Amino acid sequence: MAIKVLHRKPLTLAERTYILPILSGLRITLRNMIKAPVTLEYPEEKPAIPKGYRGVPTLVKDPNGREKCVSCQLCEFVCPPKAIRITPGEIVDPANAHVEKAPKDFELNMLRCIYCGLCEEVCPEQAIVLQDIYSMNSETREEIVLHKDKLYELGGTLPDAHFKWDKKKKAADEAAHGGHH
Amino acid sequence: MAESADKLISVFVDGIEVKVSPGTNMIEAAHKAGVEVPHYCYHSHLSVAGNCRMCLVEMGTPGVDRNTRQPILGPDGKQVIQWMPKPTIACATNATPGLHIRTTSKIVKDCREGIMEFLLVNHPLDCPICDQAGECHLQEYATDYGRGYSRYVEDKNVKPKRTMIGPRVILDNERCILCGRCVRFCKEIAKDEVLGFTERGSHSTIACFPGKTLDNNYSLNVVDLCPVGALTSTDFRFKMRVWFLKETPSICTESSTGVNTTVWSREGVIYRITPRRNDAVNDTWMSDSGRVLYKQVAAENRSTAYAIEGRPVQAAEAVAALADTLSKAKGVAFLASGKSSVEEMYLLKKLVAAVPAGTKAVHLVPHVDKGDDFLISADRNPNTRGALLTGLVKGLESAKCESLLPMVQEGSIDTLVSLNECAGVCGLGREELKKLQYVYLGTHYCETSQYANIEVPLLTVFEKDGSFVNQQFRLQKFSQAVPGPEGVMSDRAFIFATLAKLGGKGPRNASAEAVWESMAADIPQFAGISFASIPAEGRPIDGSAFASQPFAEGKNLHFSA
Amino acid sequence: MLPVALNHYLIVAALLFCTGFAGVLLRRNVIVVFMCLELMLNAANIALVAFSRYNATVERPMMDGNVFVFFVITVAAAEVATGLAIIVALYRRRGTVMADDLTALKK
Amino acid sequence: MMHDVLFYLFAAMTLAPALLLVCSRNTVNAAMLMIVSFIGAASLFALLQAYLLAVLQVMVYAGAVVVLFLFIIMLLDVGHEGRLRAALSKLVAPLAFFAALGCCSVLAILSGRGGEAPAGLEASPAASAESFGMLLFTKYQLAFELTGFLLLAAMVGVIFISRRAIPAGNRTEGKE
Amino acid sequence: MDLTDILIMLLKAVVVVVLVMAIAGYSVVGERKVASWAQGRLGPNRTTIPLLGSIPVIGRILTRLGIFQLPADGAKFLFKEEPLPGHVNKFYYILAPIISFLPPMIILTVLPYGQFVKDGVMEAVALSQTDVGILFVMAVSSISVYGLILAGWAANSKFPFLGGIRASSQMISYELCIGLSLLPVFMWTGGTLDLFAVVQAQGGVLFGESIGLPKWFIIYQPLSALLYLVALFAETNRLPFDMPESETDLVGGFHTEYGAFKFGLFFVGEYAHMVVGSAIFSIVFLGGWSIPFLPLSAYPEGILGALLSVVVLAAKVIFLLFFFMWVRWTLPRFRYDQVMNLGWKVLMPLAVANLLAYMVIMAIMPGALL
Repeated sequence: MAIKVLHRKPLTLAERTYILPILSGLRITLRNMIKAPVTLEYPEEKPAIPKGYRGVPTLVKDPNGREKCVSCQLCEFVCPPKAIRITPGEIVDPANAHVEKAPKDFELNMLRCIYCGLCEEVCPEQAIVLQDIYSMNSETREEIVLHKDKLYELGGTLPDAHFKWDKKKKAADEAAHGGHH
Repeated sequence: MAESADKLISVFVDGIEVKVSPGTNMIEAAHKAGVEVPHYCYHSHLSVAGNCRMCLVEMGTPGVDRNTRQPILGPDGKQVIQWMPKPTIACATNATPGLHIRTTSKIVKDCREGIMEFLLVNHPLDCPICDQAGECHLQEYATDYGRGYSRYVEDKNVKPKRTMIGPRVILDNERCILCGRCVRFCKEIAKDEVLGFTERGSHSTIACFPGKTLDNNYSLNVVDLCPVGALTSTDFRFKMRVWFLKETPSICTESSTGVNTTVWSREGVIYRITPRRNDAVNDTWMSDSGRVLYKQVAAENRSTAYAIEGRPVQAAEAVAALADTLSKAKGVAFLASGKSSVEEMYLLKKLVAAVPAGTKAVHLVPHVDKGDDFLISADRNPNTRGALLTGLVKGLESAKCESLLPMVQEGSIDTLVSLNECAGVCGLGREELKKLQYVYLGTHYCETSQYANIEVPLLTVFEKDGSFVNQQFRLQKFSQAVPGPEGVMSDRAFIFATLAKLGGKGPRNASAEAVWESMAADIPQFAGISFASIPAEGRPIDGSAFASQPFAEGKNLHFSA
Repeated sequence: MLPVALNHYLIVAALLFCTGFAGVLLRRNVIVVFMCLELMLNAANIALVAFSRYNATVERPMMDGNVFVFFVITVAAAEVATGLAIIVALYRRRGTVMADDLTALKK
Repeated sequence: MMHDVLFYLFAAMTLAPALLLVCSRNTVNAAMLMIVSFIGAASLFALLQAYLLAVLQVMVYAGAVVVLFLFIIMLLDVGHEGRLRAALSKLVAPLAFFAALGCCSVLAILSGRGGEAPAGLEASPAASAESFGMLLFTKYQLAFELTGFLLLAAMVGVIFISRRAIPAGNRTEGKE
Repeated sequence: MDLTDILIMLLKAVVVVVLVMAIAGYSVVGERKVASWAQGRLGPNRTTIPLLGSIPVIGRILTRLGIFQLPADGAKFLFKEEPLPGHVNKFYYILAPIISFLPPMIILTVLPYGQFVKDGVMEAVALSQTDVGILFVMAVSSISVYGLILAGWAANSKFPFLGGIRASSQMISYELCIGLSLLPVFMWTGGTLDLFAVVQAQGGVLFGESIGLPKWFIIYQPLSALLYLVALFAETNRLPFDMPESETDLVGGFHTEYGAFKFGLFFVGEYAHMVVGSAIFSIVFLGGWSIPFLPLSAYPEGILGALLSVVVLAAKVIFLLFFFMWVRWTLPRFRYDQVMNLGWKVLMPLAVANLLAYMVIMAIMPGALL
């Protein structure tokens, strides 16, 4: 690839005195001073959250209020600042035991989280979602380490695309009542 | 494997020539050439079944004219390779001279893709839940050789999940790919036929024979064998994903067999122990009872704090107190343990030499139980040979501690130092111990440790490094997998510090390297060995000097010997 | 306490001069030696101003002493600049500013 | 009376830092002490009604000379002086000589004229800037010009000396 | 000089210091406001004081203007934990902010703030009047560099040290320019160094009513004014000359290791320096308290006139302060070598040429323009 050498235009005499450029600069700032401010007054005025915004990662439940997370720990593995810590556990409720696994605890250290969204991207169950919460704070370090309950509370409910709860259950029941297929 | 060079034959894997002994199957030959042939049912230590079909490769032989028995030569003057029209399974085909193998051709690729598709037809794909995820061959081969998408639109089969086929093993029938490794293991290795196939077609599945469960002491090996997540361990199930775990090579302390193990830990917590392949010791197997030994790390009676007369102290104070006790003693008895590492035994020997007392006795407490003629030997001390090699005890018979009780009773012994051994095994009770200055060093409390004047916590095999000499006089080393309890010195460091306090001679410092420098100079059998130079699979030591010792094993227990 | 007169200023000047001179003798660091030289110049300045002041009368405001001080200050400034430049050059070449270590001519 | 008190105060302010300077191991301390001493001297000038000189003293010495000193001290990172120049025993003779000299001059000054102020002192005008200018450009014009020339020469000299020496054979264009 | 005199002087001094400190303090708030305006923001508009802030309309306006920000900031500096890093030279570390704060305070004593006419006699409203006024100002302001150098050195770490070194050489370089740019003005006024006399020389109208320019030195000697202004920026370490601080490359320069009250002293010291510098510029080049087109004698006699004159001067000072901030939020920082080049290769020769030019002008037509 050819290298093209660009030479800076030599300064004119007026420019070299600095005075005129400085004056024009002063004019620009002065004009800005007269204009109305462009900022939002945050706590009263809230910014509009764009689509795909990466806020605080939260855990979501399916419309039937069942945990989507199966504690596969992929988010824990992929998390660059190691903000996630999952204690895996088994589902004891016999009705849903076919899903087998759910987190006993899901610890999300918001002091560490960098909002990269890799956890959301890696999640095979679409259980962790970065929603629109952008101001997460607390008075103690312990409080800002979010646990399972808090995360589900923040996350709410999202539609389930996996049907692991119902479709599997139906099939299992059919199989149990005899008959292959 | 003894291979004399003249018997070797040439095999060509993707054009790479390798020399293998006749009878080697194509998977091993390819492995030798650095080419991996994917396989599920084949296992190097089990018989060949050939039912997974994953290892299909193309093979060809040098052309020979049937009539003239003359080689068919091509235009370039070389023998023409006659390729078989169909692929063959690499596991069940043995190498012949001049055999050619293709592992990357279109046919092979198509075969693998097809096999993968069939295997995945009824596979539940519940990797997020499955414990095998991360070390699952199905996952690996699906990414390496699979199609990448599914054409199967029908409902998948539903089979039972969570079937308890034994107290320690759970079967998930949906995930099973019917490779039969577990069936063959039970039949061939464990000699306890429990498992078999049942049902037909896509409903074919593994099951226990009626009235039987998989409850032998080697049942967990089927979990290791299972290439997918069908067989899982109750103990490890849902505890931790394997990709988080750190692997540390270690040695099983269950018996003098010295089974090679891998300790899997994360952030100072051990999650499981699996066998490590060492064909000279344990092949790829280990006992179920050895796998739960990690639980002693966090056991309830674990000793974690130094104490003098029941008062908690820092390590340095305990060192000083022990040195003080030893220097004042008139007669000292040491209860050494066959669970200590070679290095610790050596340092202990130095410590014994440095004690100024008039009467000194060293006892090695034998722990003998019934062996199972497989991987658990009768001598349950992992390092009895180490005590002999380091010279800590002169002979096994003389080291038995029956003589201890009379010596205590007559008063010629006023100080007792027991290391990982309970004084009770030598018949000493409360009255005797009360008379003595009793120093108890141990990983765990025992029934007599409460009478100790000085209590010293020791580290388990998972928390320190060192080496053992097993029943075959094989020197094997283990590494530290997890840190010990806070504030606890390593066993070596503690003995070394006491030795230094007493002014005795010893290695330049307490590191394994330094101790080995000293041992290599002192002990003829160890000459030329450094800690770093002990290979992963161990190193045989000349044990002929101890041939006359009454070892508990009776015979060399390597199961294949 | 004596009423302050010319003598007092001269004593201060003399003491300052001796202090400066002692510093020049005692110190090894060329920079400090240089500072002590400045002190000595200052001693002279005090004496000059004092003379100038105490010899003045209404008819004859003796300014010469003051003017002399003016020159001294000027020359001192030039001297400091030159001297420090020399020290910098010395340091670059020798890596030290200790008078004891600058013994090239002794050897 | 006020004058007397101030004199002693300023004299102490001049002499004490000077003494400390001679003893100070830390070069930065020395420089700071020098400022105090100079300001003391400037105050003495002011006491002698030479206000212009007082201001000049502060401006030139405190404002420029000591800054230059500090600049060089920091630039060279001299550090502390381990010990004094030579064994004190070697210096006994010269020190004694100068102590004697100091004593002698003090005695001489005390015994000599000048114990009292001449008549008309109080009334004599302070050294004003204007009279300074007059003298500089009339009586001392030659000296003034020479000083100017000296300053120029010094400036050129300083620039020359402090040029970074480039070893011969290693000269590269535009490296300065 | 009896006790009442001393008390009156003390009172005057206190009034002056309080006023100047108030201006300096509020220029901190002003700086933030100007910055935010220039950047399209609002600036401090939240801090409020319980009772004052809740007055219906005024309270809100004051809050929005950020008037209560100053006490809040001051209280913050006062009550913050006073850190004393372990690695510093403690004596100089504590001395440095004091030194950098003192010179502007000392200079306040010789500045004239207005005029007080009594029975036809015009007197300066000043703490003291000396005939070496401007020299005194320069002498004292040359001391202020020690604050920066010492802070840089005592902090005993890299960035402050570099800041200190830069401060020392920059100050030396631009002090020359200050002196040389002020000389023509004082030559013009006929040899006096008194600042009050300078103001007096600037009353009235230049070239008569027909052209109508205020008789200020900025009109006579625009180059001198420009040179002084530039050098003033450098002397007060204001952008584009804030080499010693330059937070983007030296973290915080000389005050990197400072916090709480000691940092506050540096901070207020800088603004006090600006106030004093603006006052001198107003006095020397902007006619002090003279109102354009009006002679100084237009001020009424007595206290009222005195107050008026002080207010006029204050207005000019405040405008200059605004100018300082305006420039700060407009220009980027020079590079260090550019600063040195500008000082020695541009401003110095210009100042000398300027001086020579006015010498010639004055020699040819002495007093013609006055």
